[in-house]
Amino acid sequence: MARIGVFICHCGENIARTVDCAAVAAAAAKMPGVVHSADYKYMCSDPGQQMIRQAIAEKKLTGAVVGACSPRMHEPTFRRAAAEAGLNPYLLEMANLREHCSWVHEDRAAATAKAIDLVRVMVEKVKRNRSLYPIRVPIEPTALVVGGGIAGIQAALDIAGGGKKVILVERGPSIGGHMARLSETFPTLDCSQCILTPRMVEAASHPNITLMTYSEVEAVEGFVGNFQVTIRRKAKYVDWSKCTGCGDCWAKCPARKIPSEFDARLGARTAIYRPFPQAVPNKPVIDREHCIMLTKGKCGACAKACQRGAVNFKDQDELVKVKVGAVVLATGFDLWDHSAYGEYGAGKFADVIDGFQFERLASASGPTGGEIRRPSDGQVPRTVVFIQCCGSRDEKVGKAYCSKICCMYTAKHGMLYKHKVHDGRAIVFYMDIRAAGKGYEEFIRRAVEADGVEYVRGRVSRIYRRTDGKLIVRGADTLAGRAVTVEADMVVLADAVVPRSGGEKLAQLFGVGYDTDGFYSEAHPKLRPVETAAAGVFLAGACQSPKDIPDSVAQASAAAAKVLGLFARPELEREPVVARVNENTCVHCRACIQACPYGAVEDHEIRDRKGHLVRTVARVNEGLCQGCGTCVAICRSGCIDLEGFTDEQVFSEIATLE
Amino acid sequence: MAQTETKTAEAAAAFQPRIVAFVCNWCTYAGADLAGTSRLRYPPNVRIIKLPCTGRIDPLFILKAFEGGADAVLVSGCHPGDCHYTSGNYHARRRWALFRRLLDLTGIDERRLFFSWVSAAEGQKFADLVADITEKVRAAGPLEPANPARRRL
Amino acid sequence: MSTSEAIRADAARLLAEGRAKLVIGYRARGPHRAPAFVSDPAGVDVLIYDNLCKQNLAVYLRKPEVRSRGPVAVVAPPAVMRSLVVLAAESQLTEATVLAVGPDAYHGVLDLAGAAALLKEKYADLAPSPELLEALAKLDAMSPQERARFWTDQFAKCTRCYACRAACPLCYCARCIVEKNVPQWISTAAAQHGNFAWQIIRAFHQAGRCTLCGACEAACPQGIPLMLLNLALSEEVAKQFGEKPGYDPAAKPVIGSWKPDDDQGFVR
Amino acid sequence: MTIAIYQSAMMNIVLARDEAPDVRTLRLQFADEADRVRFFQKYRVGMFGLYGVPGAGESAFCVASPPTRTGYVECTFRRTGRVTAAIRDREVGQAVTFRGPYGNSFPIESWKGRAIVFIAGGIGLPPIRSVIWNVLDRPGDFGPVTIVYGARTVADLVYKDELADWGARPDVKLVTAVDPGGETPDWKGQVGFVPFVLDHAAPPGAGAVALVCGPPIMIKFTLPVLLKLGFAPKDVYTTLENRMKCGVGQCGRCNVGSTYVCRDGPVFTLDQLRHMPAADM
Amino acid sequence: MKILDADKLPDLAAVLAAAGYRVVAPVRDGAQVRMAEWKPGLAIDAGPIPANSVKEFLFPRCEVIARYSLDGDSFAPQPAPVDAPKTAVLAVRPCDAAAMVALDKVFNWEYRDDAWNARREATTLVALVCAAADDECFCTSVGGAPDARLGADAVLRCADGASKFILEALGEKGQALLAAAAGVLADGDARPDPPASVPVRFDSKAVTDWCGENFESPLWRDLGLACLGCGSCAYACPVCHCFDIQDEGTRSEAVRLRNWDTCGLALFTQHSGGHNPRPDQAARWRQRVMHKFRYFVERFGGLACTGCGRCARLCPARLAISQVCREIDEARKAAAK
Repeated sequence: MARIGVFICHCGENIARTVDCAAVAAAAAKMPGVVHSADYKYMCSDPGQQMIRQAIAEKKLTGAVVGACSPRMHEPTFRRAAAEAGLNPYLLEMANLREHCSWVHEDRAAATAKAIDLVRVMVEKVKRNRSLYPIRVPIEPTALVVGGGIAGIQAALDIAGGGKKVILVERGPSIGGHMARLSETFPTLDCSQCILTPRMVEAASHPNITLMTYSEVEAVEGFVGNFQVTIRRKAKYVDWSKCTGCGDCWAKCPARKIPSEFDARLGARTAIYRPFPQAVPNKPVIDREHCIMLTKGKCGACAKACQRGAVNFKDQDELVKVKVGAVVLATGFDLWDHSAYGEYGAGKFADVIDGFQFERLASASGPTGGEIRRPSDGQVPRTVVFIQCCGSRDEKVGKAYCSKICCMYTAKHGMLYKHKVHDGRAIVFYMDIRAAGKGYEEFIRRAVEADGVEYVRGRVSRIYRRTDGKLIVRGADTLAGRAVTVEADMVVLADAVVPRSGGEKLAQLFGVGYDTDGFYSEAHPKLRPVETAAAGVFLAGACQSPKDIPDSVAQASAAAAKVLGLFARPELEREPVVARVNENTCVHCRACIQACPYGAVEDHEIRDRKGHLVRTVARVNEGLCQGCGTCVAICRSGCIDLEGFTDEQVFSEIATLE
Repeated sequence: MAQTETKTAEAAAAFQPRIVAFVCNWCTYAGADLAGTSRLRYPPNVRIIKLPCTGRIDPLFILKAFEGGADAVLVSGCHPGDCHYTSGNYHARRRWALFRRLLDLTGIDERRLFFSWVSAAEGQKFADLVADITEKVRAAGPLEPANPARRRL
Repeated sequence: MSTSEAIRADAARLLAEGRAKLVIGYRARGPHRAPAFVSDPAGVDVLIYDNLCKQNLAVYLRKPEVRSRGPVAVVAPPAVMRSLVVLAAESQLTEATVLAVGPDAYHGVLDLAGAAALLKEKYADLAPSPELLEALAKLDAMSPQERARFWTDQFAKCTRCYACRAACPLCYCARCIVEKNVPQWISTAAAQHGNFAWQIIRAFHQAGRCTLCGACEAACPQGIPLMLLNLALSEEVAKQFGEKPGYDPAAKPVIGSWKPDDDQGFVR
Repeated sequence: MTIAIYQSAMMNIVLARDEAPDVRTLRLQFADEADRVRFFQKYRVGMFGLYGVPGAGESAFCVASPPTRTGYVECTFRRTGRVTAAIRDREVGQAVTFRGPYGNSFPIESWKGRAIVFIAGGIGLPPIRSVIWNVLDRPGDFGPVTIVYGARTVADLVYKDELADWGARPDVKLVTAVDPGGETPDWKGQVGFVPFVLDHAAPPGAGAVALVCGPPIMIKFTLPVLLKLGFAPKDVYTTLENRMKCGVGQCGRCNVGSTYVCRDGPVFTLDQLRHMPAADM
Repeated sequence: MKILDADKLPDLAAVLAAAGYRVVAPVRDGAQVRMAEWKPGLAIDAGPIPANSVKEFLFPRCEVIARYSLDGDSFAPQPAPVDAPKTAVLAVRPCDAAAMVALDKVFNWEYRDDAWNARREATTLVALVCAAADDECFCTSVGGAPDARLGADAVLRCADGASKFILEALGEKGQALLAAAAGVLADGDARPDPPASVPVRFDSKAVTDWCGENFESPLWRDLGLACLGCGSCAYACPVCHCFDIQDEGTRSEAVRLRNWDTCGLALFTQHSGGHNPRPDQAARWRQRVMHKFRYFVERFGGLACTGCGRCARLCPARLAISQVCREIDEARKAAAK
């Protein structure tokens, strides 16, 4: 027996100005099943809520409709009030009389008529509501961190430090990411490797962290608390359990001219290689594209050299399934390929390099041993031009955004150059200097004032190579209001920061949104900058937007805190809006199973007492179901229903509008 | 003659279309909320029924609305790629692509059945949409007496 | 050997070898053709096949009375084979033994994969009749009001006998939506609203699945042109999604899958 | 002109009582005195009626109150579908539709002076409750009364107050039972299935009348016990509850063979049942 | 003798319509000839046996039997008047006319159905002597004949080599119709054409007897295999009369409807608890045959089949009750020997 209470809010004058609230309450009082109807100036106020609580208790209400503002505003408020009075909160519904009615209409009679309809629709619905209870899903207290750069490492270490297990997946053979390639870091100019490698080692040796390098996420099932992630462990062709990392193999490898990714193509590596000497794990993999044995079928020099017999050319990719409760995406960034800029040589000039290449030239572990020598002829460049905003803030190439880190690293580059080539000229072309960070502005000043880096405000319109090998840089000094031509020996472009390749695919696997530039979308730009729309998936580092190291580390720690917060409880409470299958009438056509965006509908075998298969039906995994109802509408025989939006409820809502 | 025309015009003006809207909770419902908070104006002819997602909307809902005498039905949800449930709206889009053909063939044509994507940020679009379809349905006139789905007992 | 003789020989062999406990085929009843159920090799003589054999026998493979008999073989023209392929795609059949017949030839005993291969090879272009295409074009040329009138008159004849449903191999729901009474979405009364809702939903539930075999219309005792609805939807399915059901036993449901670039010209 | 046979009386709910999970008893009063008079002119124990809520439909169940109480009609029903849910949703002060009484009745006049044994399981008690009260309301007319009533669990027992009344009466021997596992710690009755409990209670069968009502499985195992106790098949009565729509022998679905339950039943003797095709029940 | 030229049936219809009759007649609709309400301009095709029976004009597929106004939680009965317009059915087949007599018994079996009786009273059945029959016709096996007059109020008979009709009244209603139609009828003489010849296909008494002894028979199982479980046969049958009662409504009004229903559908007897006394198509076919050839005989002293053959003509699986009966008859004869 329905005993419904209706509560019409005036919202001060917000509703009452356009809607005759008393008339709505009077009309509601006559609706079938309604035993109590009242209107009040502010239902959300304490006295208003008290009215509701009191009516629930005194009239023994089995359901309530509050005609007020949008449920997005106050549904939690009123449901809490209902619960306090002993009514299951899901037995209270709201009719949106403000946003959907009084605020958008002027004609009082028409608005009142509409308000009565909206209330009646919800009365009909609420009569068919059932008490619902939050669904509790056990949480697998293991986190997956995707990406082994500084953000991923930091997140993994923080989670592991919080006592929870972490699986750290890295696409390349070593963790460390871009930070491992940097020579020094701004604004302190401390050695990047010196501060990073201890972290790398700690991550590798931490008992709570399982490192999976040379691996990629292949498939994702499940949902927050219970992800099932399939990880492809790419074939390394080296049995790391046997390998000691001695280096005999790569010393013997005849394929020696492969451009080193780590050295930004300025150096070479072998086909069996470790990316850099401090790599973690410090063990080699065979690059199957360049290995002579794997491509041509003969060689095997490394295998002969290996005394441990660790080389295995028959190695194959392996798919590993892991169960995790939360995910941190820390896939990082790449530099934009400036070959799209024809005016800067379209990538054809060897001495027009990008920031990473300069980092490797400046790095003591780099191909030049830390001496600044230009790629084309190994000469020390006497004049180096640095150009900022290469691609960034240029809508012509589809990048409207600021890459944020370039101002700082260009200043750093200028300094490093000046420190190494004291008599050289470092000229920076810039649009603006954005140095909003602790010690950042001071750093820029130091570059200019102490180290004599020359800053020219203006854009470079063209770079061309003169026959003597000089790079002629033509630009404008907009402050001086004149054209500038510089004869440079080397040009360093501050290419735009772009998300890592393959990021979209990964986002789709996890159900994470991304913007037009490919950066992952946070759940809310201000209030939920670490979360994503996919529950249980968090973001860290430059995959979300260009970030420098401190920001990446900060966000990584924030993501770790979110993960630890999630893992602090053994169970997750979920909205009980889930689908259910009527197994008596299900005929197992599997349309729902194939349609579910979450893989939440599964085959379920009904067996008799002796264990014989009677038939197979669809069954909804409540832990995975998010309550979209797609399966319900797909089911031809109406065998699935969605709690909170049942067929009966919707039917009655539509029917009462006749 | 002139008199008839006046009458028709009056009838058209007096005709208040009954429009039932099935909208998703995350985008269009919120878009309609935004229209409200922005104090935009639109005609009071639409009755919104909220569903979690356009994926939940069964063609039966639409038939039921027409059976009950609706002059038009609006179905609206998140833009492609924006679905709160990742793909409910893609499923819905296929369903409607076929269902509208069926209804059109049986006499409930495109002046009676509207589909739209309205995001939570598109309050203006929602207001414009409702105003526009109300006008269109008003111009098309009542679905009765030719409503093939109408209950007559 | 005539097709009928070949069918008899194969049916007898399947029954004798125990590969089938029941062969479903066609027999003559006066000038008419009726389904034949043969479980004894000695009884295969009733089986015939000619161009009067129209009933879609795939419908029987879902009947509990038939399934309980054990393995079944069915005389299957292309239309029947296509229905079986859809049934397989919807996990209603795991295997089937068919005595495959075509308008031009007898193709012998095939399993499901063989039937699918045969369909793709020889019967990939089964076109609707020109009369049907013309009738649909004529209907589409009418005004919405005329179309509404046309269908109101046609559906007014519907007695809700559900012969369309019973004759269709793809109407296999354990509980048809029209039989669901909480809530009763579709009125069971043979009146305008119930008939419209029933016919629309029946057609829609076939969208992306219907193979245009014509069983529903042939079964309709009231002569309602149901194929117009089926054809309109099938054309749309082919045009919009490039799908033609009944050829791929592993096909995903057309309604129940999607592509990012599905047409949305109709969405505002 | 309307179709008179389908015109229902309006009845007001004057009392509603929840008996067991999903089982409810309503006491109904005719809104129109003429309807009341017509009803009681015809009503005998065992007959049924069609109760309805406009918009939801009609459902057939027995009249659970005896003709000796002429102020009202009571019915007890389980919520199983759309109609029973709608009837259950009606409150005291609201109305339902009613037409009836229909069907045959228990020939209680022929039982005068004889011992009567009532055997019921679960929701099978309401159809014979009217007989029990009819018999008890006419003290001296009938022999000793034995009631054997079982349910799956204690919660599933209906008419709990009346069971207590009957148990306290000197002229009634009441045996209540619940299925094994269905008892509560303070359960005072027996634990066991109805046939077993009946066998144990062993009311003398010769010359006595038995009424059995309950789930088919219970009836199936009770009948042999009754025969063993000496009841004659012509003296063992039960009621059938086939699906019905019209109640007047026209809609064509309640028949068992050529017997129409709505018209020839719902009361049948074991003797009669033996001549009806079991496959149709 | 009242004579009407063979091509003047529309004139007859028109004059009756002018006299206030709703006229029902066989008209062409696509590939079918159907009994339908005649409207001026429609041709009348009395040749083929109509696909539908005349039953639906006396016992509509869907009929409001009660009506209530609703207001909140209360309701009040409203009039639900029976729609019983004065009707003339032209060229109704003798098998259909006989069926109405069988239905009279059902609808007046202890409880009288006012709607049926009112429409029956208001309807004048003008039977057409069948000049041709097809291979599904079997009226002669169930006590009828192509020229039987049972149930008819008037008879149309082809004459003079199908060039004319002789119209003869059989009772008061028929006479009234003839009087109303006087304007299009001529007095004269014509030689009636011979009625169609319909062979006797089985002995219905034998079927009735067999049914009494064969509730369990392998025959039912075989029938159950081929039967698809629809209601095509029952809804085409002029005698089948099973119905359902369903309520529908809006928030302001509710109607109680009587809808055709049939024992061929699985849900027909299914209890709300799930149990079904007729769990399979075999049991449903048994009910169909038993009802027509045994139970009806026991209750009303006649068959519930008039041999029109529509069930067989329209069955999607081409099942024919006449053939079932013939097999029963033959099996019985074989057993007797």
